[in-house]
Amino acid sequence: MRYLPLTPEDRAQMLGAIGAKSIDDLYVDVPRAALLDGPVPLPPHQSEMEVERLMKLLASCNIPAGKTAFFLGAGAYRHHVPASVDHLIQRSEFLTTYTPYQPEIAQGTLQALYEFQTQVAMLTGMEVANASMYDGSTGMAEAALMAARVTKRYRVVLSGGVHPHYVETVRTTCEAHGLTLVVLPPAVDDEAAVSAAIDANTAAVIVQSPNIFGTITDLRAIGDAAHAAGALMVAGFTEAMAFGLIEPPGAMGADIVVGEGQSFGNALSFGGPYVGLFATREKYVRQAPGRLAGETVDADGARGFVLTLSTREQHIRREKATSNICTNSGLCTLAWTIHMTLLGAKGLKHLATLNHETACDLADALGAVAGVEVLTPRFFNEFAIRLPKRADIVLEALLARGVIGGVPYSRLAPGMEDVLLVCATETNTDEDISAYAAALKEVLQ
Amino acid sequence: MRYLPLTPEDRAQMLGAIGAKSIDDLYVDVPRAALLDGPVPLPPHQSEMEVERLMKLLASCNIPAGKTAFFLGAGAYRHHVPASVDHLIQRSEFLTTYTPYQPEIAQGTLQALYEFQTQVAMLTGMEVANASMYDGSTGMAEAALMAARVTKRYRVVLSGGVHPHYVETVRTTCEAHGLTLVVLPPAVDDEAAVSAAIDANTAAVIVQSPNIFGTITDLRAIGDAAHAAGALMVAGFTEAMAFGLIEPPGAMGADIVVGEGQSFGNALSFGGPYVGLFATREKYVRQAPGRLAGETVDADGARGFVLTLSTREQHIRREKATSNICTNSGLCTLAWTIHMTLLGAKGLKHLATLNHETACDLADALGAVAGVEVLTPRFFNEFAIRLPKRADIVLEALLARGVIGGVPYSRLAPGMEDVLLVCATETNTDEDISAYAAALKEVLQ
Amino acid sequence: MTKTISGNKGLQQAEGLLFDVGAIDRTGVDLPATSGRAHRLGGLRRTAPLPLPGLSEPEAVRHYVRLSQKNYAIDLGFFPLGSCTMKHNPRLNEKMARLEGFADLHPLQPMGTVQGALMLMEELSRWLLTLTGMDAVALSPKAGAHGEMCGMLAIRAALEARGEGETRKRVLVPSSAHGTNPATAVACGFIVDEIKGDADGRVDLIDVQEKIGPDVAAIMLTNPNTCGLFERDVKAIADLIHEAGGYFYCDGANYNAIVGRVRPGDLGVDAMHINLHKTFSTPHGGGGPGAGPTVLSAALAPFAPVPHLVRNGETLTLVENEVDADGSPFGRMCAFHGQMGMYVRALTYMLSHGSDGLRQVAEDSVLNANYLLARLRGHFNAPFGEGPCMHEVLLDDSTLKPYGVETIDLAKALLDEGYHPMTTYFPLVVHGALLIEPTETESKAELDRFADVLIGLAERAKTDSAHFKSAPHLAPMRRLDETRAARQPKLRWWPQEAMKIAAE
Amino acid sequence: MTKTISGNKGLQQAEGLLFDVGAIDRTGVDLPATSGRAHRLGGLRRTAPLPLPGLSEPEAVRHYVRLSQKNYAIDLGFFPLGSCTMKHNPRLNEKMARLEGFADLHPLQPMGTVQGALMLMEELSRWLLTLTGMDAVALSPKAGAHGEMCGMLAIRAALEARGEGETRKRVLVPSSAHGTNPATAVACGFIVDEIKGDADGRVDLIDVQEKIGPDVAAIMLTNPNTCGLFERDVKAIADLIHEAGGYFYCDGANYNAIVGRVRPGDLGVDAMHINLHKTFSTPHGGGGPGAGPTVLSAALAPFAPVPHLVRNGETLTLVENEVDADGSPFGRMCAFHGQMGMYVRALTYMLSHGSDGLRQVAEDSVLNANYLLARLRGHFNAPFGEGPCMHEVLLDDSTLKPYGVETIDLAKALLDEGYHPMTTYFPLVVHGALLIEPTETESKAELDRFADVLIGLAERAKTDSAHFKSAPHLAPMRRLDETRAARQPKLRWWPQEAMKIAAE
Ligand SMILES: Cc1ncc(COP(=O)(O)O)c(C=O)c1O
Ligand SMILES: Cc1ncc(COP(=O)(O)O)c(C=O)c1O
Repeated sequence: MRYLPLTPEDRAQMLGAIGAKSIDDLYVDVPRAALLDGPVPLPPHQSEMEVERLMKLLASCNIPAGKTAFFLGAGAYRHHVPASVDHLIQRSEFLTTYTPYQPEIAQGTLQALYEFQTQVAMLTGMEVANASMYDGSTGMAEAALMAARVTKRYRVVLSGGVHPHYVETVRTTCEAHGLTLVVLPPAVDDEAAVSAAIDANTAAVIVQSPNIFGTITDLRAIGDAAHAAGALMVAGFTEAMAFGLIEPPGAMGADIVVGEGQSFGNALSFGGPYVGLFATREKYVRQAPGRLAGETVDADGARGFVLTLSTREQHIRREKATSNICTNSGLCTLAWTIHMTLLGAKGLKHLATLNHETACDLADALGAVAGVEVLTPRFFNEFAIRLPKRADIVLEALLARGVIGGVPYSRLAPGMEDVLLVCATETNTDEDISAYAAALKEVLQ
Repeated sequence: MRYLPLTPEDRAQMLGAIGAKSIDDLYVDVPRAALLDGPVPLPPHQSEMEVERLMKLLASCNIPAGKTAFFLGAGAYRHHVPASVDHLIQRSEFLTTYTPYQPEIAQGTLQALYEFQTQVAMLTGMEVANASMYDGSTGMAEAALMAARVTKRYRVVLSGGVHPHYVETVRTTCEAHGLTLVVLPPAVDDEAAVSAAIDANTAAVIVQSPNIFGTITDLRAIGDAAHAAGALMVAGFTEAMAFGLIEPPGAMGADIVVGEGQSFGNALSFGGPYVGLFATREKYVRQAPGRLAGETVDADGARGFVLTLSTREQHIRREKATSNICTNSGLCTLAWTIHMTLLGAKGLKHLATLNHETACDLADALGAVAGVEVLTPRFFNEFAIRLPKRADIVLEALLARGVIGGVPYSRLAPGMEDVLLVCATETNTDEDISAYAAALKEVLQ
Repeated sequence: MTKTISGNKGLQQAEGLLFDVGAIDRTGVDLPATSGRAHRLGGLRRTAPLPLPGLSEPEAVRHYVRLSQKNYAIDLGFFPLGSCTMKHNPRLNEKMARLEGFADLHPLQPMGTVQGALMLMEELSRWLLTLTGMDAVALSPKAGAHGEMCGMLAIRAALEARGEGETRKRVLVPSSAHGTNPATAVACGFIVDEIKGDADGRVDLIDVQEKIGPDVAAIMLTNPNTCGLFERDVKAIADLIHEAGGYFYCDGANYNAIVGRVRPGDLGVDAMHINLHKTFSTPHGGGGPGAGPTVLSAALAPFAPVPHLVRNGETLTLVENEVDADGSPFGRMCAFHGQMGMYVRALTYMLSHGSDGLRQVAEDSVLNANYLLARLRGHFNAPFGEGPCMHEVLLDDSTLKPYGVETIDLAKALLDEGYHPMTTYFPLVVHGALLIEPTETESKAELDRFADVLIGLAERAKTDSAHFKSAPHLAPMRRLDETRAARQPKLRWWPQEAMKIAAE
Repeated sequence: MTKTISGNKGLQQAEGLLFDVGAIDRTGVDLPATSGRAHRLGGLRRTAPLPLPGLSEPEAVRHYVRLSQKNYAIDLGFFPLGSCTMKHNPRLNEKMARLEGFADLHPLQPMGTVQGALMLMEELSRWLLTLTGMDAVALSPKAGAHGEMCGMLAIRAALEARGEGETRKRVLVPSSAHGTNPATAVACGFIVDEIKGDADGRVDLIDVQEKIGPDVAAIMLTNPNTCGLFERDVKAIADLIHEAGGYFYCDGANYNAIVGRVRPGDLGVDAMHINLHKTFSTPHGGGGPGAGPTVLSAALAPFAPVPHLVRNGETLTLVENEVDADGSPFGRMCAFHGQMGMYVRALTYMLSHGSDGLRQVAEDSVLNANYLLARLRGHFNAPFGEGPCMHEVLLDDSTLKPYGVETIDLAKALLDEGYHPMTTYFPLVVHGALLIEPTETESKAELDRFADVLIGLAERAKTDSAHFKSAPHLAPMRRLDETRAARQPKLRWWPQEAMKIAAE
């Protein structure tokens, strides 16, 4: 077996050194009845060539996004990732190392995390950020729990614009923890309703901007309402790239900012692994979940970085930890920070503008098709349209024409069968857009 | 431009420091009429995304070998290369460095070359090997020139089994140099004729085993004849993997062994870059072309490696150099040596056996088709068949059936229109072979 | 040591912070031109500063290559970090995960366009279920701790379905458990009750017997446990908990010691997460991402979260909404369907090894650990007696302490020797613990070299504690001040720092 | 320095030879089973020993990762190796070269199945011809020196076609030329006649005039030349050689200084190789592979070797045999069609830069060199006066020598400073030459840091020559004994070495 260095002679020699007759001597503590004598009924080992053949066969049973005119978003975005990103994250020293518990031989990872945290804080307009959560949805659940810890309250209000998968994830996690969730009915734009739902028991109000309908919202009023009631405003987002162009939540009163970072550096990969961005105000940092890299000095006084404030974490604090998270999205944060470094403010603004303009072109083109209504009043690179037919049926008809046209809202949550969520990024060409509009026209005729 | 770090401000500042008004001040020595004022008529710069789109479009206009039942050899072989090989050679420290002129900071490259040289010597059964030639064909030309230097004679005999491209390459290079070539007529097996062609003026006799027809030859008789006449025997080969299974030329009297190493570690890549293997006897090494890594010690007495015997080379010896070669196949040798290390003697023997058995299966299957004659008496993984029709026409008909069935000999050199060169490796499945036999039967009916 | 002008030390390159070397007017990307068309931002254009520095591609590549060289990694040497299972990460897995047909799939594409991905998930499930002998699997958890949560929420749902959600709140957790176990139990609304360990490094069966009762929801047991030992009484404990109406959660982080040799289902386990990044070799990437598929017994299967797969003849479908499910899903662990990139890698690993190879994986990991134990026993204290271990060797610093050398000092001395230290000070049940996990992908020669170094250091400790106290000397940095980092937390760079430097 | 037991020094791992660590019964591959069927080897089964050591994949990965870390590379830092053009190697190029549609193509597939590859070659040719203003291109040469041979063989063929093959044997080569130039001329059957340099670092026009004559076949001129200067008299020289009935071969290794700004065709060049691994960024890979497409003037175009492309409407065909060619090909440079993998990379690079970007490449390379020159002029001797340079700065060690420090010592001191040295002792026309080529992919900050270090070393040389003589101190090895290597050549490992060690 190519991955196992021991030869039969090695094994015999080592058993001898141990003083064991057979390998089973080392499994003496296993109840005899539970120790399998033969292999489980699964195929035997295969050569690399054979495995590759099989995996390629499976891969070929999918239609990759890039082979179609592709317009899906809804929390995962198809962007062009520079080739150097994937090259760099595959360096052995980054790929095959662990959480930087020994900082003297992990400065590569630690400095990259420190830079990542700073970049996330800058992008979201916040003071500090952690070293990542699993993804945007689990990060949002952590934000709700953190708000409860900070405020010592248990009521959490969620906007009806929050991605339904996120709502479900927050519900699953937080209700077990004893929080009460108030989820507003699905709405493209429910700013006023959100503010109205805040009361004196509210720990947090959770909004998303951009939200699942693509709507971007001026969060100041909601933030004021929350703060007036002693609650925190948790500002989520579906698409981190938006903040290259739109006002970041940190500039609009957010106390915790949380969302999906996949757009930078990370492939779609059918939904994971992704990278949850999590930022907050400095004063709340001791209640934050997850790892934090911080600056310090070594015995010679040289600047270096370590994981810090770990008394918040499970490996020190156990049942009193702020979260049970251990493994996070390490390598995805590295991809994120490399992509962000390649962009810089200049590249990011350009890229965000390109996304927005492409989405506007798409909205113009689809909005011009008879029977189609663009629902989202303000957006970044994604919006919802109302169709004169069921969205899932339209989608299938578009697929037959080589267009993957969006996500029916009803796939995410029951209801709104006629609403389709549509996204465009820098990867969409003018031809893609024309093809979509033409196909939609045909399908709706 | 993403690859250019200077900003417009940097440029202005630097011109200032230089004391130049404009960049053209630095091009003062260029005749004014030859200094272009505007860009040449080619497209402007493009984003990574756009370039990738274009290159993928070009790539999609080809049918890669892996998408068909594929049976081509004739000097380039489709083998499975372990994924770790390509990962390792892409490490920055190997990929983006130069010839190891500063050995203290190039031990990675140098040790790998020293190991490569040893592996090549072991595989071919020779005493020493150099650090590579461009490919097998140019290496063969260098071998002829080296033989002339060693023997101070100018007549070179080539077997009719030598790959016609190699013959042309040797002819082009060596005739300019003043050598006389005696090329025997194309023949599957011309052992006796080769021996007979050696005379007292012969510098070298060049044979190939495996040759272009796949024939493997016991070289001892030819070697004896050459040595009796004071000539060297240059033993070429088309497929380095053969020596995992067959007697190596070093054990059969070869003075120089030269051939194509692509089979180990290197992709087909439409013909290049490949890696020429070049091995010889220790006593001739000062007449050898190309770089040599050798062992030495550092100032502390520790073992290390350097490029050595460079007084043979163009950068020291100029017009008296043994060859004009400078850049060689560096990274391809690295891929070669990594693949060889992964195999080891055990893996190599197994792999070579698998190749041979697959080719035998193919020969059985094709030989059983009415009208087909297997011409090659002894072979490793490649053989020639005679068809009852023109080979190029049969090939087109096979292609229409999803089989790329071989190389018509007539593509390589005029004549033998009915001969097809056919190869099988470990990458061919039983289904491939059955598909080929079935298609051939159909085509020939 | 020779002082240099550049600050570099030969190949070791000094590298500043991104914020020192980058600038906001630099970029390493080119993009098609924007059109300047009318926007639809509704007045929300960014006004806040965006001080993100950029680098051209050559500069960026150099920045990260230089940083990378300050890291230790499995590919560089032995990494015996106990409990973390730092085994070789095959490159084939990386290559497969990057196939366009997997990497360029959106999670919400029409299901007809992703049948290959769903088949892969189905095949991965088949392997996991066959290997573990369990009834159902939730693939979506994103790491081990997330899998723990998945399992505990399934238990919670099962208890609620029985009407015992409010009465059964207590979860038994051994004192040797990994921190995620108690943290998870609490996160799921349970109360933790700690179980003592016995002198043999196993849970104290008597203590379990005493603590078990009608208010107990579950026991969370790690097996093989965090001392690297098999819980001999596992069946008895499973029976006890089942008799008492509770469930058996097994922390599967150490499953790599028994994969292919023992099926947790045969031990009475009700739920167990599997760290694909441990047993099944997906890379740790400096902290993640991982994947924590969680297998469930028949009792818990109906409560598995969405999404999950159903097959209808030739077609596979993901059930994504609770209302569409047959059972009673307890909810959803995350958006979308989990760590597809890790599924590809793990299945590639499984197919490569096959059932025979996976069995060998377990055996070699145990053999390697016992060989190291045999070599080290006379030189270090092994707190739990004479028996064989599983895949980990647990030692402590009691033989070093008399000379003034502690676990942390030994760890730092190992940095100079070119090794990543073992896990230190865990499990908590052993003072100054040294938990060594060699894994099956180390050769005998590497083990011998490591044993020689440890033995040599143990000797050296007797006469030269100063060497240990001031270590590391040869690592990229000297010992870092972690206390200062925590006392005066500085968690980011601020633009003012650049101004300060410029002003100086 | 702290002595370690392992021999490692922190992250710097000691690594033995493959032959020390591997063994013939180890392997890092799995393969389908063999069938044991009857063979067709005709008695030629191997009997010679096959002592090739193998390693399992984890061991092999570690072996090469450890070795890699003993190398310097562009990705690690500044690499100002003059004449070698160590510029950034974009990773997009690597990715494109690995597309299945390029990498998995056999050179002899039916041409209908490789039209995309042929289109790529056609497009690359178009870029090269438009940029250089030449008439034809032979893509197949495998590196610069091979391209020189291609050009000189074309000249030879043209002379033979004129019946002057036997009468024109002399080739003029400047004393500053790269060693490949005279070596190539001789390899092509010519006789080298050396041309002197002038006090300005250019060829001596008078000497050219004197040496030119009816027996001259060609002049081989490098432009910009190896002193990093543009040959001001290039047009006059071209006219001279053409009037005398000879040809102008231009060594294009330094074409990167003028790409997009000067077309060699406008200077009277008849043949020029282009090192794709210099101007067009394909990686040097520790010594290769490169690619040396050779552009030809109308006079030489008919003699271009096979294979070459012809377009017939929509279809592209490679003319592979001389008999099928329209012109009079002089022969074939190699099997198949040259370095396709490099073509993909080079075209990717060209498309990325575009005509504007390539122009900027030339200008920035020249600007960077002149900036360095401006910074270093007062501190080192610049042998060729006050004018601007092109893409390289040529200095010498004359200001260091009085203190006992020579070029090689400065080079070795730079290793400690974390730099790859400049090219040393080349061109030969300058004693103790230091040839610095920054390339366009270095930032001003990197240039400044390097200049600071060089200036600092120049200062240090005045008082501390011992530091230089014993350098390097911080590199993975101390100064290596090259004389010993050449005197007692040991070019391989022998199995006896293992036995010796075992016996000891
Ligand atoms: C015993 C044990 N349990 C649980 C975990 C948590 O797993 P993860 O890091 O994947 O969340 C770990 C990982 O370190 C572990 O070692
Ligand atoms: C001026 C000059 N000419 C020719 C060459 C030879 O090119 P190559 O190494 O590609 O054969 C070089 C390369 O070093 C060079 O610098």
